[in-house]
Amino acid sequence: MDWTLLLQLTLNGLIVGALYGVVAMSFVLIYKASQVVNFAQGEFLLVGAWVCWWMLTEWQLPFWAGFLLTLAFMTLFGMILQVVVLRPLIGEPVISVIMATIGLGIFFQALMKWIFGVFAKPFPPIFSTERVNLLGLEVQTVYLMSLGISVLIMAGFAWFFTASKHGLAMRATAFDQQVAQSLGISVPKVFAMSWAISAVVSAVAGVVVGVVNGVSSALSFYGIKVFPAVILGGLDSVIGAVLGGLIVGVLENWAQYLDAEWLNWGNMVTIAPFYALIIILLIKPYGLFGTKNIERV
Amino acid sequence: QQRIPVGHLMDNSGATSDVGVPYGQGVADTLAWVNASRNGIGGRPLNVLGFDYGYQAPRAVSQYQAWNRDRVVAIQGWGTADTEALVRFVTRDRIPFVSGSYSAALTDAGGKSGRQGVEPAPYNFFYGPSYSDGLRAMLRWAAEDWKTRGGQGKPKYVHMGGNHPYPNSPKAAGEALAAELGFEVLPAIVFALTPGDYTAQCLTLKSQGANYAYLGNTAGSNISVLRACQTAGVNVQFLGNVWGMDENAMKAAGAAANGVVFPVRTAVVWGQDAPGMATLRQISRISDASGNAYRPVHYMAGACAAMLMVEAMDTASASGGELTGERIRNGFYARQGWVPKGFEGVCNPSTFTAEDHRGTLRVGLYRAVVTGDTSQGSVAELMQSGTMKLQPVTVVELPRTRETLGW
Amino acid sequence: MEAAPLLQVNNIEVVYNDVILVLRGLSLTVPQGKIVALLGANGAGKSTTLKAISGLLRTEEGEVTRGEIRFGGERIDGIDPHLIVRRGIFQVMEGRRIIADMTCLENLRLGAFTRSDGEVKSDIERVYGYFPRLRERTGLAGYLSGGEQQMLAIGRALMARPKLILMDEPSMGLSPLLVKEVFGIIRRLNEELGITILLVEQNARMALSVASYAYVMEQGKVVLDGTAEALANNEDVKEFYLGGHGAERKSFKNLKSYKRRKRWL
Amino acid sequence: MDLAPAGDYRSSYREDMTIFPTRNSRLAMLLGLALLCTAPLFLGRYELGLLINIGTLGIAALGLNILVGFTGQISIGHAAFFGFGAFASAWLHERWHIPVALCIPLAGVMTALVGLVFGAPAGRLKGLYLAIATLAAQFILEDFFARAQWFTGGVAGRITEPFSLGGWVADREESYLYVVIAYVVVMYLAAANLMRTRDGRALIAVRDHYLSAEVMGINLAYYRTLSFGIASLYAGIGGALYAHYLLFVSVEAFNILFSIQFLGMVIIGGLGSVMGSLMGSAFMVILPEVVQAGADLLSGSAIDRALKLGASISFLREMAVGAAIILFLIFEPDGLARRWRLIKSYWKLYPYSH
Amino acid sequence: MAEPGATILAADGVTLRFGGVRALTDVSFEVKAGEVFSIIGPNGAGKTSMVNCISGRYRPTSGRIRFDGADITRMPTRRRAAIGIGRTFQNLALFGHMTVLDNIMVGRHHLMRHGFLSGMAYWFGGAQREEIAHRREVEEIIDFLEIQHVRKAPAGTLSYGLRKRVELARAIALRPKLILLDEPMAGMNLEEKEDMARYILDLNEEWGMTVLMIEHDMGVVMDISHRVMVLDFGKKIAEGTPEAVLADPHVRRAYLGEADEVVSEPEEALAP
Ligand SMILES: Nc1ncnc2c1ncn2[C@@H]1O[C@H](COP(=O)(O)OP(=O)(O)OP(=O)(O)O)[C@@H](O)[C@H]1O
Ligand SMILES: Nc1ncnc2c1ncn2[C@@H]1O[C@H](COP(=O)(O)OP(=O)(O)OP(=O)(O)O)[C@@H](O)[C@H]1O
Ligand SMILES: [Mg+2]
Ligand SMILES: [Mg+2]
Repeated sequence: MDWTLLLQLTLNGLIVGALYGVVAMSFVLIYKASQVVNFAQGEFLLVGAWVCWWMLTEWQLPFWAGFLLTLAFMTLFGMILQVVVLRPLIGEPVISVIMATIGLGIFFQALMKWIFGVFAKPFPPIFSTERVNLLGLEVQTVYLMSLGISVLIMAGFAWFFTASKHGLAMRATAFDQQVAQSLGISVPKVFAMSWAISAVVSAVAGVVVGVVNGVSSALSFYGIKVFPAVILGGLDSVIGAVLGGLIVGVLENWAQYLDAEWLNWGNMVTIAPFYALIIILLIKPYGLFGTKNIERV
Repeated sequence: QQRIPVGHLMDNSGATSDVGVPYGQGVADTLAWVNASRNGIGGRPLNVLGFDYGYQAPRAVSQYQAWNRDRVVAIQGWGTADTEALVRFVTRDRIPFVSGSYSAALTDAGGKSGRQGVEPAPYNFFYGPSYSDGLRAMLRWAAEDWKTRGGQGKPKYVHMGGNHPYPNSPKAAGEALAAELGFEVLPAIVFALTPGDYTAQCLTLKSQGANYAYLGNTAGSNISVLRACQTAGVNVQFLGNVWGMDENAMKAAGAAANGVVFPVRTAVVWGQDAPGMATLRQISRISDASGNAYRPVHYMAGACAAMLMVEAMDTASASGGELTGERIRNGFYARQGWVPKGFEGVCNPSTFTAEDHRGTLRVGLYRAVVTGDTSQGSVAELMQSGTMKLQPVTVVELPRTRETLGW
Repeated sequence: MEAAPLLQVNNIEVVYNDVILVLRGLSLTVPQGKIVALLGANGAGKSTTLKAISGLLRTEEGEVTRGEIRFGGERIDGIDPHLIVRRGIFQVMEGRRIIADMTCLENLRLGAFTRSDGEVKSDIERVYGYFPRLRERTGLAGYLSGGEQQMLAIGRALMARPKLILMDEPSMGLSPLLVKEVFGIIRRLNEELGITILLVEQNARMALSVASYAYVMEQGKVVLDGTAEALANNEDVKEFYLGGHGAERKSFKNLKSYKRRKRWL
Repeated sequence: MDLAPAGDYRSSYREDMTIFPTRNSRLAMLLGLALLCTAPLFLGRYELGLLINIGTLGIAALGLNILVGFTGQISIGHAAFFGFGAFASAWLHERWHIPVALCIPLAGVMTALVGLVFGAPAGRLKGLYLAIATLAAQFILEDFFARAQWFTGGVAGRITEPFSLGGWVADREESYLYVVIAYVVVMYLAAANLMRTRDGRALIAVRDHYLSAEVMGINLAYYRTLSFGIASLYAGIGGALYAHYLLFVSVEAFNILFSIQFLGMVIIGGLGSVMGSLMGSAFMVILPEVVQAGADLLSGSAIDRALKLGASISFLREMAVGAAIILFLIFEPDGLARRWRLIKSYWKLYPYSH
Repeated sequence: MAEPGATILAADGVTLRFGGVRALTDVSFEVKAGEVFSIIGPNGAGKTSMVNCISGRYRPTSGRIRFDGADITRMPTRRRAAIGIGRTFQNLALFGHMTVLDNIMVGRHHLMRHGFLSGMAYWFGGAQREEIAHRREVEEIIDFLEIQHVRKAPAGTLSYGLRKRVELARAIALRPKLILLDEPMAGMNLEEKEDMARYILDLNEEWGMTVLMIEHDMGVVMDISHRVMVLDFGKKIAEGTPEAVLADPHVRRAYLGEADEVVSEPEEALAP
């Protein structure tokens, strides 16, 4: 047993997992508000990161300005997507809505490649101290910041859904749109808001990953990683999403450890979360924290 | 005059499009230049049928069948998986296939090596040393390097790459030679052909304590590994595949790419001078009227590969009669130490025989040198200013032995 | 009447999916501070009328194609439902549509969504005052029994402090005792808080007992209206809605195979 | 709305229950079939190849439609089952030397069995959880394909043999087309039949209201799993047909994008419509060709140079697929099958329509 | 089939708990073959829960349920259709996208034999013959409930009253010995209630089905049921003939409220 490797991998898993958690949360946000399973979540990261990259390199904006502009752009982007594509689908079966988000995913994935090419592109160096040493593991400062940001976002989400009026409104809308309207809630506004928030939060994750790894279409894979995370957590649980993200992050890294030390299969790191997903679902069909549908006849 | 149909398989959108785009551009420009500057082959212009197959072998096979219906006489190919899948078909249909895959398994033209899983490939050609030979050369250099650096004990070698025919191709050959040269061979590390976060792999690499690591993928995903390993503080000499590093990748990886050693197939790189560079600059203008574009190593290799096919077709057509695949293949055997006319000092000499399609066993190794920030400025500017350099390391001549044929 | 009525529906036509004409020139008036009942057979268009007023029609592909609806003198047809709620009309929908995966308390808080004053807490207490058993049910609202859900739905309406509550069949599926309780509460709400109520009911007997005025609908039109007392004594109403009374009450057991089906139309 | 003519002159239950309710629809169907069978006389190989693709994909899409459209269980892993069928057929032939003609149905059965294994959790999982479980199945199967050298030939893939039956070798589009047509006819009729019998109704009942379905004596787990089995059977046969047309199978083809395209076919064709599945697959096969043709038309023009169409044609094709799915959902949510019915009823009432 | 008058259904000390909620506490009763047996009680008393226990939707926490002599307490829901238990639901539970005809055909499910393989080979395996035979039966039910005109309409598009009727048709199609009706008349007007009452009586008298019904309309309950059981807070508080039960002071207090309208003159209730 190589303990230092295991420790380092675990730490790496937590850092990456926090990012998964953030993306998973923004996924859950949309799901909770509009019961839409967003298969284009990864593309939010992608679009956000590319837009930010564009502003920093082509417009030569300072980081904070480019970043804020990106967030503003993503707010609009999320709202427009919701209004143009998803609003007409309100009332259609789940599968239609899923397909629409898949369609969006395919479309933006291809569009980004078309515009920005297939090569991974680096962000200009942003922070002077790029790394710190943590338990023998070199960690990018952005990652640590992202960990901080993640925690902040998570706390915000938790408050939002349980205590705030708009959070309740979102849940009500998710449950029954007609009833929500009868309560004075503007359903279109709730939907647009959830998409905007989700897009912005995902874009933050996208920029963070972009700064560390460079921007490339690989970012959209976070959208797929979200699924094991949210299933582990339960589709409609914010806390579940965070934990699910962390678990998936750590799991991947442990799988890599297992692989490197004994198995030598090579790709456990990518496939392990999906095995975990299946196993969890077999044991708990609604994930670890998901609420069971109320089925009264 | 009827145009000569020629297939051109490209990856402009798939996992290897990072290097597929410049290589494909090189091929396309060269063939267009052949049409423009001397009206094709024997007065008949080429009708180049391009197809972007997104690095998916099944799509290549299906496209091949379409081309076969269109009676193409020769094909410019690309990936290992698809080339290996198509070998049987091109042999059956007698269509010369100039691949972008340098898998050694494709060099056994006569099928005499008797190796398992190696089929005769009498119609398959490529320009440059095979992946295995490239890796053999780097290992020989690494063994020397270990000594000159005064390394203690056995150096450790590890193969890294995706689980895919292309990175897998030289794996066994490399590990065998490494063991023979006194390396300790570590379990291979897998990372996907696409960019991503490979921190976990790098941490493994670090804890293994490898000294020399072969990067079997193309530039795009290699960059991810290089960057992740730089962050994780891995101290290892990376050996890149021939597609594993180039000027674009150096810019994208920045300092992380510094020090990577890899084979370069041409005698010079863009910006250096040689008699043939004038021709190459003409070719470059086909897709870049301004003439300012910087062309990475793969573009130049693409030009050389295309020219092999063109001159083989010239030969076939010069001897009169119909331009058949069989005659074009014979055109490849017509010359020894073959450098296409007008490309002297650029394309390295190749020799093909009916038994042995290893065009060359001479491997030129270069080192990527990055000395500053690469995020600002174009590749051309960075190369000009010397922030990025391709530094010749050594040239390794490998023996042309029967044992290494097809392996 | 002296003062302008709180709600006035003038000759409206409602069409579903651009083709199905459901209301054909319906008019009714609800004066301030009164309970008005709307009776009618299944499918007569009672719920549709309420949805037309509250704007919820649009969520079901329905549309008011003619006529107008005025609330406190202003036209409200064509306004988004959430804005109508803000003006003070709250619909308690058919079939107790509470948010099943929230607690009672959260449901109540949602009722106050349009409000931003600080009295939400005290209003919740008031609702608990009317419906003490809601306080005890701390689990998810989806597990409440039908009657409890109905109470919650009415309580939620109170939270919005509306001027007008539209109630759609509040007694459906409730036990006789609860029906009485619910109607008692309806009457108290009207008397104590002065809330105006437009009440749709199948249980004509109960509805007429709390309302001061009533309309009878058939096939999208008002066919009969009058004070509750007058209607209760109308022979046709007795036969079709009240099922006769006392000794004359038909037994379900001995139904004749021929029944008089002709109505006013 | 209904296919039946205005007056209902059917006089027996048997007549009331036919697949093609009018004489004309039956005639049209036969005529269409005859036209297809003579297609090699007037179509080029390229077009025949497209027809073959439409057929093979159409069979698999029908399977998915049974799963998604009829039973209401979303699968995002259909391509993996399609791939399994393709590999199974290749393997059966290579390893056991079973004639290809037999391999195809056998591969279908093998895939159905695998489908049952993966479908078993479906008895417990609902809705989105199930959808995501199938997503996992997609990745796990893909990984299996890449690893199972003995079965799939590993990452390098496997060369397959052409279809042959008693000396007749169908290694060209002209001949293979008939194999595909035969399978399409059989599989589509079987599906149409299934849907009007006990088990078909049970599948729909499970979708619409599983609690009351259970009270009707329907075994939920059995039918949920069965629909996976049937869907996989169709996928497997489609995959096997694909394998012996392309003559090469490799894991790369059966990726998630392909799975999504299957879903697209089902949606575009119309959820729960048997014929719609075929229309949907036709659309999905032809769309990229149209995009390509469009780009070819523009090639050399200013637009081409400005947008670099040539080099980015793959992205354009992908974008077209994504956009087509979205546009269909917005403007034709009930799919091509419904549009087709509307057109038909328009002509039936001509000149009195509208 | 049990003899008329013999016990067909017997609940013995049935208790049902959901976490802390006691939906049913030690409820025992018997239903005789050929009876119309009603369960009444306040909302949340556990009536639907009782029916759910009988139809297999819920499993009692303790106690036993016997049907036709066999213990069915732990029998899977789906097998209960075959032994002769059919039901309707308090909130409609039709297959909304199927036609009325198909909805009712689903009711024949357990009586049919052909599986998917022979179904796919419709013409050859006898599946067609079976379909036609069952279709005949179903048409009879359709005639009985007078829903011919909507035979081919998707169930989801029907009006409330018709849907309730289709649900009844579907339950009848099972050919149950015992049919459980959960508030069959909720939300209906008088006229529809009268129709529904007639169907229930016909089912009971002419088709010989035992009926267990939950209903809040006391008029209906009084008129058509042979015996009535009253639940309150999950406990049985009375059982007997309708008249006897209604006279029970406990019932009057818990369920009807002090004044009983069904018996007394309605005028007093109408007084403003
Ligand atoms: N969303 C809709 N789309 C189409 N038609 C509808 C819709 N909602 C109601 N209808 C039709 O409008 C008519 C009136 O319906 P409405 O619900 O208003 O009746 P109601 O008087 O409330 O009946 P009930 O007593 O059954 O509640 C019915 O014939 C119904 O079929
Ligand atoms: N699945 C469940 N989970 C938790 N509690 C439940 C569940 N089903 C029923 N209950 C509780 O059991 C009690 C009895 O409910 P039930 O539905 O049987 O009442 P009911 O007598 O049918 O009332 P109603 O006349 O309103 O339909 C209620 O308090 C209800 O909240
Ligand atoms: Mg109504
Ligand atoms: Mg109940």
